[in-house]
Amino acid sequence: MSAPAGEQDEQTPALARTVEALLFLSADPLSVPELAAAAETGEGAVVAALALLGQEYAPGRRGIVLRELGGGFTLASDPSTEEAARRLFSRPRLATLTAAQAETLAIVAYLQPISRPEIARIRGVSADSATATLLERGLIEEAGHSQFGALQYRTTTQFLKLFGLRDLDQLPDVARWDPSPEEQAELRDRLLRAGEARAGGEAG
Amino acid sequence: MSAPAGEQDEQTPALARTVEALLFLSADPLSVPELAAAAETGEGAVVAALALLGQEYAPGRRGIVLRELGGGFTLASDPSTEEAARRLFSRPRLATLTAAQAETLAIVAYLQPISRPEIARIRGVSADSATATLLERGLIEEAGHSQFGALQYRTTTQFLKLFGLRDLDQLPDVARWDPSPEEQAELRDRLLRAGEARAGGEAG
Amino acid sequence: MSLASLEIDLDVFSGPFDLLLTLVLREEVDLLEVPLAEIVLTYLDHLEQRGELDLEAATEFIVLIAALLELKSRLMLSGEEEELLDIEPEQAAEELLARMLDAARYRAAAGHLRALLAAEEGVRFRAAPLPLALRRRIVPAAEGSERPELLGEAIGRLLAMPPKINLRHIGSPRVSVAERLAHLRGLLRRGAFSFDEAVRGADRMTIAVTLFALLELYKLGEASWEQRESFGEIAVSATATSPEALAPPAARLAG
Repeated sequence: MSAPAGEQDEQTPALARTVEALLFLSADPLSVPELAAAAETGEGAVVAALALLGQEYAPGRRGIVLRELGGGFTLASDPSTEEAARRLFSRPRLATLTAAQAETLAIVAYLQPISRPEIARIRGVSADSATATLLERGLIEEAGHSQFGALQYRTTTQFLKLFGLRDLDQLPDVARWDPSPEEQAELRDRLLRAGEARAGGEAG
Repeated sequence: MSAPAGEQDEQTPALARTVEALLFLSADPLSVPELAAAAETGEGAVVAALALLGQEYAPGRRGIVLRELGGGFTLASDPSTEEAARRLFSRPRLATLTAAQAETLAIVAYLQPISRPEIARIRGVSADSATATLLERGLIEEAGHSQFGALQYRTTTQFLKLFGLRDLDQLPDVARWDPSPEEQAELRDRLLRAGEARAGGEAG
Repeated sequence: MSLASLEIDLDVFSGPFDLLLTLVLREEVDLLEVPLAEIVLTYLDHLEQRGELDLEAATEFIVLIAALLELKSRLMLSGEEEELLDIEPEQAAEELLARMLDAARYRAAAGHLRALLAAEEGVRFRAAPLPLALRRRIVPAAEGSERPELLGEAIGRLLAMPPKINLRHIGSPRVSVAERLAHLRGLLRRGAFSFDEAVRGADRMTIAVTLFALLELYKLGEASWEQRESFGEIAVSATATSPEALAPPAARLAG
């Protein structure tokens, strides 16, 4: 830094601070012209500010390093910290089903083909993220459109494998878990009614 | 590291560098236990590292500041760099809240978890569109169903982050804004008194 | 308050708004006979004439009119035996007061939140995705590792009806909007129907709640209706975007 020697709480010059903040906020590398335009200054001043930051964020000095990449500059975590970052962010995770995913999957399994709005009505809450995850994991797939134009879903072979089922006829009989087995109506109607009752609580 | 004199080449201790990198990478605030687990060290050492980083990233020193927010620590841009950031990213950080949104948010913040009908009851008008906007902006989220089946809401970490709060306890006691007992008494009287003065002939 | 200067001209009452309020609370004017919509219209005219919006007064008006609406709807909905019919003017005044205080309290808290937000002006956070090397790895679960019973259990949970809603402050309504919503949706699934059909044999309260549920369906875009002559039959039908194509509000919000 260009500050006089031995100054403890030396401040980074304003332009370098601005450039630092912009690099920090941006997910992508920023070019000198981009930085100059944002800071409303000349490119020469930006180059000087980058040189200053380059010293502060030189490899091995801090946990963050300044890199020149793809015609621009970017801040990145120092490779020496990668092990800790891996422990925090990328612990391998076994794909298990959350309660919301299990419910959505059960609805698709027993009522297929079924549309997303219907799933949402039965669950009483949005099923978008659960549906997306199940699609991604290959447990459900698209099955054409309903007569009303809504996209429908069905389970996949992958689903049968995960649950160790030969075919859909092997799905367990719901009667075992039915809270009111005396009800005669069809499963779909009963689920829709219960879902609407749950969501309807809001309107009360 | 302990380079003499020239703190120019001074290195940040390894743990502080690791913590710095983790804070840089994480989209959400990180708590001391999370940092300690990732760095495989004790919480005391992490607290010390955070104190060191707190000095380096003290407000006004650099373009980035260390903040304790949303139940953990996070890095944020210094407000002095906002103008340049707005030019670069060409959008304001968060559109301001309308009165209806702010009221709804206040009710959720103080009474969470709380259902939409309850919010509407307190506000005296429907809270539907305000709730939708707050959900969309990630300031509130769903928090299960009440015993009557109504969907409930609570505030998010994003709310704490954007409002500069460490945790919900930092919100002042709502009773602080109560009118004084005298004012309340006056209001109470007013509802009857005005009529008594004039009730005689005017009623049609 | 500037509301005092709001002159109301109704069949049952003519005079300033705050006097009407007082007379309603003292039960000298029957709230059931006060057309609240006309008061709102008068207020809107008043606003237009003034050409400016006094937020304080507007908020106060909204809180008061909302309180009146609730009182009125309670009177309309409660059965003859309801003790709410005997609500004392003092009680009603207390109720109005409590409501005004509650609203004022959170309005002030909202002001505080807005000040906090303003103080954070210019603070931004990094929102970059993790470097590719650090993205979470997901190990697929082994074949046959999930129990099929999990699915049956989930259906069992979804079949459970929520406990009946008890609105303690209205007493015990025998019918909820949720029930009538489900009832109407059931009829819609079969096709068009008349409102009379939907409430055949129902008591007054159920009819009122059913009408409320119908309004809700209309708001959600699931149903529309047609009435060719006043007091004539109301024909209800599903909209072109039928119920199956429509998600409940929650689904739309999360999108």
